[in-house]
Amino acid sequence: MSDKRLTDAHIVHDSVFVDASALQIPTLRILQEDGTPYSDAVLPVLDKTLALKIYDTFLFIRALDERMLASQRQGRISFYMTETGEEAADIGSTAALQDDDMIMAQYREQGALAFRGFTPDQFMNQIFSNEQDLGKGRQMPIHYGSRQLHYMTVSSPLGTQLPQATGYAFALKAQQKPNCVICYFGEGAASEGDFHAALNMAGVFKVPVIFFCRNNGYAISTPAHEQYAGDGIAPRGIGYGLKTLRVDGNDVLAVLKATQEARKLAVEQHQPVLIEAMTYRLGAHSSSDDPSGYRNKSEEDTWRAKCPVMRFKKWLIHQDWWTEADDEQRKQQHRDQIMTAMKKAEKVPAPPLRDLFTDVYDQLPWHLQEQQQALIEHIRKYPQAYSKTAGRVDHE
Amino acid sequence: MSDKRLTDAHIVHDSVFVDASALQIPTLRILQEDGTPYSDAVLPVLDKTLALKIYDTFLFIRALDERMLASQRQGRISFYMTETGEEAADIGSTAALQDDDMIMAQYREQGALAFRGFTPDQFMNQIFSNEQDLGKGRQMPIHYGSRQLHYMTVSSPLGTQLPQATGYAFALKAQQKPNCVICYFGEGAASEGDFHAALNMAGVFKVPVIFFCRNNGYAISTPAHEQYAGDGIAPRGIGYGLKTLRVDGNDVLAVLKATQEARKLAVEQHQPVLIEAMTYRLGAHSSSDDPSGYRNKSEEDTWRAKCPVMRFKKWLIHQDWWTEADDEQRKQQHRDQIMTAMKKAEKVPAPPLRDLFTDVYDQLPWHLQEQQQALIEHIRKYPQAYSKTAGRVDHE
Amino acid sequence: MSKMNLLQAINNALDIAMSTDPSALCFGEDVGHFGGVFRATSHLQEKFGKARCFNTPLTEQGILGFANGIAAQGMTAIAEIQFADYIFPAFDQIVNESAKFRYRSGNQFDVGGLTIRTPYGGGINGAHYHSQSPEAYFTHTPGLKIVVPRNPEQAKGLLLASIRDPNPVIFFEPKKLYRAAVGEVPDEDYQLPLGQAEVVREGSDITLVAWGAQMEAIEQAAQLAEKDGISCELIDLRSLLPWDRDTLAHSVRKTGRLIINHEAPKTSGFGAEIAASIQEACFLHLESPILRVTGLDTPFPLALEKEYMPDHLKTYEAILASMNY
Amino acid sequence: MSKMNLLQAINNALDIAMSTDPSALCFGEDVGHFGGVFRATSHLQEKFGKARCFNTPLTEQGILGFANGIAAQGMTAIAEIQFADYIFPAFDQIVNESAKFRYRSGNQFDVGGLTIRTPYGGGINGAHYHSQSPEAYFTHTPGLKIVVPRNPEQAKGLLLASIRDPNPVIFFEPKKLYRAAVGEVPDEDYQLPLGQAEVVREGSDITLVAWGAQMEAIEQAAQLAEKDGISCELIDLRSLLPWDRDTLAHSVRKTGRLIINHEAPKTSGFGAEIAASIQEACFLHLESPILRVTGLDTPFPLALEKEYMPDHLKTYEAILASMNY
Ligand SMILES: Cc1ncc(C[n+]2csc(CCOP(=O)(O)OP(=O)(O)O)c2C)c(N)n1
Ligand SMILES: Cc1ncc(C[n+]2csc(CCOP(=O)(O)OP(=O)(O)O)c2C)c(N)n1
Ligand SMILES: [Mg+2]
Ligand SMILES: [Mg+2]
Repeated sequence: MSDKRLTDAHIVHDSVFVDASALQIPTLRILQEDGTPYSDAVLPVLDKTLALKIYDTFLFIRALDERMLASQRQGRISFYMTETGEEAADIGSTAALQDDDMIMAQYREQGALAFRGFTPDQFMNQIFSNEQDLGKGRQMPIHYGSRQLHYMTVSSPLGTQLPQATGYAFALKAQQKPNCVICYFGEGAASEGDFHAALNMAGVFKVPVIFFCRNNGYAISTPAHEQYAGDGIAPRGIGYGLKTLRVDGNDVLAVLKATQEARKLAVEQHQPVLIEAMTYRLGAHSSSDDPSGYRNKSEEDTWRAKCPVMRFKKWLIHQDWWTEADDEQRKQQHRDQIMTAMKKAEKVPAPPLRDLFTDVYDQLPWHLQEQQQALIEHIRKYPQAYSKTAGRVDHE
Repeated sequence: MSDKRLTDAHIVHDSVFVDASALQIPTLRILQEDGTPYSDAVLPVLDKTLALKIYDTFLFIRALDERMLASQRQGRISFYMTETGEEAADIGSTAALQDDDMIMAQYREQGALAFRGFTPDQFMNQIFSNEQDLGKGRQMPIHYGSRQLHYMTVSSPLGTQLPQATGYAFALKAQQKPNCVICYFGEGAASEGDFHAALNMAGVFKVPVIFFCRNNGYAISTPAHEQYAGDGIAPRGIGYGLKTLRVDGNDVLAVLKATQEARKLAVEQHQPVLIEAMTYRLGAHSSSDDPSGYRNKSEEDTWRAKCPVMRFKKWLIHQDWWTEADDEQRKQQHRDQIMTAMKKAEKVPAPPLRDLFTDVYDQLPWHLQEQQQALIEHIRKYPQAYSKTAGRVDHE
Repeated sequence: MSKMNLLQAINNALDIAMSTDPSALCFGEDVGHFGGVFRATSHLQEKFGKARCFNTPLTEQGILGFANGIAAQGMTAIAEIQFADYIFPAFDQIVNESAKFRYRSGNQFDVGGLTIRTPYGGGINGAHYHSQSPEAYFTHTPGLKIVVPRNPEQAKGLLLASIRDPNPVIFFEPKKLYRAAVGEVPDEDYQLPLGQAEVVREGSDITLVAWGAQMEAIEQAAQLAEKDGISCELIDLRSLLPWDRDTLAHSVRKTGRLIINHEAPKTSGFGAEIAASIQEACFLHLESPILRVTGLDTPFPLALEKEYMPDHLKTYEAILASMNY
Repeated sequence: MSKMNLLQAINNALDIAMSTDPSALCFGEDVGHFGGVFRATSHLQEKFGKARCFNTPLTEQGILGFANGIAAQGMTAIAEIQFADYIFPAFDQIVNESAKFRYRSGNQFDVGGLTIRTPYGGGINGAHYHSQSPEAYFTHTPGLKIVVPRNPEQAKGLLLASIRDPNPVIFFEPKKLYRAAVGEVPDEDYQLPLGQAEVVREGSDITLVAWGAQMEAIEQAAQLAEKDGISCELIDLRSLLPWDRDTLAHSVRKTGRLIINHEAPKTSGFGAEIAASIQEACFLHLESPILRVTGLDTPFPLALEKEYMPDHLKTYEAILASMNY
């Protein structure tokens, strides 16, 4: 305790206002658009196995997103969100972590989860809210979570996961675990008050957390320049005493490299890090959205040309680790697998009535027991009105 | 609408983390401790009248704070907060404004209010929560407000005034008023989520607001280095696209100069500004606090030597605008005036019962009418238990 | 008169409010060019310009802080919170600031020009975070007014009244009805009174009260009950704070029975306040306990939303229980 | 047994909780070296180190977000909010996050290790922002437990139970009693049950229920009533969510009359839920309407706090009104 501020540091005698021009934050890029590294680029630690695992996850996620969007259009599911165009950001960063580092996602990071090994069946059970969903059919599609895979269940309120990540990381450090937390968020969510609290507290407590911003240009219809006036999200990290890095979010090698180094800082020095990945949301915000109302196609096309999957594929082909034939074949395999899983999940029944009441608390208090009993009796009286549960209330 | 981000600005090919060392924010100081300006210092616009008005406000506030703290110790009032040591910050900055610029204070800026002309009687009526209090005796002592003086009524929840300042400034701009808002807050309050929202929105909307941080080293017992890890509050402004300046908060000429320039930016260019004034809370947090539990006397003494009032007095004497004799005399006048006002305010009755119910809404809805009627009947039955109002319920 | 859905009625009310009051501003997440995720603010930016209808950064506490500041300066602030589920980050600005602004300043300052619009309730497969009905939280906050419309015609008149009321108002819009509720709406500028319930159907045996989208459930339940010869009096509360106890009490004194229906969880829902007040006001007239048909005391679910909802069947059963008590 | 005031009892409970659970952390604004503005965490940093008892930056939403993260990882988080009036910036983290954490994840993750301690209520000349009793807001939130102790012995046992309960608990401390309430407190580690009310005094004519500091008001009112020959049964609710309807209903079935007392404003206070539930559960036993003696529907005042408070006299008058109905 006591005042440790340096108030006499650098004195001037005329007023000078400092602004964004005082701080230049460069962007790390390793791969050129043609898939070859810059000559002076420093590559991440990466062997063929990891490279192909990352790429395979890219292909899986593209297949998943395409299929699910189509299913939503067909009315088979109510809602979906794609991460098309941003795959390098979440998958490349998760690939830099240990499997037991905690991931706290916003909602557009299914790639990170797939990388960890979430199966097509698991995806489908969640999306179809059936009784095999790990989340018991309680949240909207894409609100995945897996304790086993260290992937915190997604929660829709934006920004709330940020201070939670600081707390979780604090606990990891308190228990001397050699792990970190990665916390994903959009440049839109970064406007929430929770963002400020989270990064400031991480700086003060020196906890092993990587705040990973996917700056994809939009928050639904709101473009980034209506979201903030400064130079993006990265400069904020400096104010909080974080180490900060901006990266080309469509360059998976750059993302991997940045996150590998960030993880070292976080785990070995308990130095929290902010990474801002510059990317673009190629698809609509969600299946409920139509971006043609707020941006033009040519802008989308510019970014489509910067496809992270394509760039990485070119590099893999340069490495002789992959071929176009492999590509076609693998894509088809993913599509088939997803289709099979989907058809299976569609047929699995909804969760039992019981699960409307469990987990509000660790145990059912009297008032929930009472409400459950009343509901069961009611459903027995009107079975035709509650078809998902009526057939089963007596066997639970 | 559309993506205006520059994502190809400054590309590098190896990972470089940027941190606080990348950004040096200097501190503006004009007066040396001995009251003479630095030779290369650029002085603010200031004539003798303004200089003496500022200084007189210093003396008034010292007298007020001393008297009220003593009164609190005597049990005459329940609560008080001094601004001792920080007078140059709020008074110097308010002196740079037009009288109809809006002030949104945190709670330790009674000097700004005194500068605007709040009378000793008005101070006392608020502090004694009597029926002449402009706030109708509803808030704790020091929660001043004056519509006439463009001083927004103080609200205890920290940080809430910050986004309100952005909104108020937006409205001023929308109505093309040639005014700005100054919003005061502590380095502690700057940790609240509302701070982030406020500065970010001000940057986006380009509104005429000056965010003025009194960085006085402590938030109650919490020293600044447990409040934030970066280099104070100023660097945050850069992230939000604000013009930012740090100033020696104990040098009133520097504060005045900084705020004069900030006001120009705000009013003429709608450029929001963040000023961080480095100062020190010489007294306890409030009359309920005892700082000996968390900091040592020698630290206080160091800062006592940096007294802003003393420094400015020396300058005034150098200017031949003031003498020690003037000083003694004026201090005594203030003390007398305050004592007189206090004795008067103590005798003014509490607000009438009616004012327990008015102003919840513009008019009393039925349920408040009902509660008021029931309360009046109850007080009639037990007049001895409600002595403040019992004698008057029948005459209201 | 024009046929409008609820969204169109709201859009029309906003258009009139902005046309008649040059100081009225509409803002919130995505409300600008895009017209809001539900399109309630469509074309307002086009018509009134970016300075009067605009996007904000994504921060509900910021939106309400900003709105409080605008209203405190004297302008008319119409803030949208994209979903009522996301109003909680702004809770402090609403409960500690908006609600107490006038009182704490001794009426020197107020934010009476503030109106918060927000879509609430289930029916869109939205689960926990796109379905909540948080109105009861705010009814415990002196200084606020709370309004919920049931159909397009009501929505227009009540929204105009809310915007022009000199107190901060939260206007909860039943999003399930945005496109589903269609009806004739007067074209002119009109206001419906705040704080007054409406007897939408007279009856003699039992009183049913609800607001917003749940009016449908009690109407259907009343039809079922009618077949049993039970005559239901239906009341739309419309304003929850201040609420119209007298109209309700008058009805209950006549019928002797009361069912309250709301979508929010039962415990400490606004039904509790109604039941508490009415048992006091109508004690000697009550022939059976006041019953509440409400959402369950769980988070709002997804797969089993139908089971969760206080639908017409549950309401009908409550009517029978009350009649046969 | 030792004589302790309420603060000492709480401090003692925290000490025991941290001694018996090495993963328990205490944090909040000024709780570290300084021991909190009321000194509830005195000496804990000294004893358990800065890593286990520490100051946070000044951000309630941050404190609760951080606490949720700590609890989600499996540690025991004991977060202090300096005044209950300042819990609102954390409303979203509590209502949308803590309360729904277990449910939304299908019990894969939970924040059961979270306890929020916060001083509430009037009696210290604190006006709007150092006096509020916001418990009712949280009772409308499934997933939370709400606890309020009335004296030192209760505080220790209930706080230990709250900290160890596998669900998020908000523990409201009646700050007016911090130093004023002194009593014998067992030295050992003990827990009192959550969710159970306590009949603190048996009686036959009328039931009075309250919690926290207001227990004093109903006790004094009962004494006044006794002089008139009215025998009051006094119940301390202790837990507000889940609350013990059965104990209360059992009492009301016996006495036929109920007065509820709380400091928070009347409209949608927790008294509303109690009245609504009890009129349903005890309809045929009630001999007069259930009455609520509460704070006014205004912000908490300063100069006229005495007039605002639901004191023993107002309670006594309500008893008479109920008896003479
Ligand atoms: C607290 C809160 N407010 C509003 C929303 C509604 N909403 C969902 S996503 C979204 C935009 C988020 O943008 P960004 O953070 O940039 O992420 P992106 O969608 O671009 O990945 C909004 C406003 C929400 N989920 N939570
Ligand atoms: C939202 C909120 N949380 C907590 C408090 C209690 N509190 C009052 S003043 C204070 C410290 C403020 O420190 P700072 O902002 O640095 O201002 P200073 O007192 O140093 O002028 C705290 C924690 C409050 N008033 N509001
Ligand atoms: Mg985005
Ligand atoms: Mg401070």
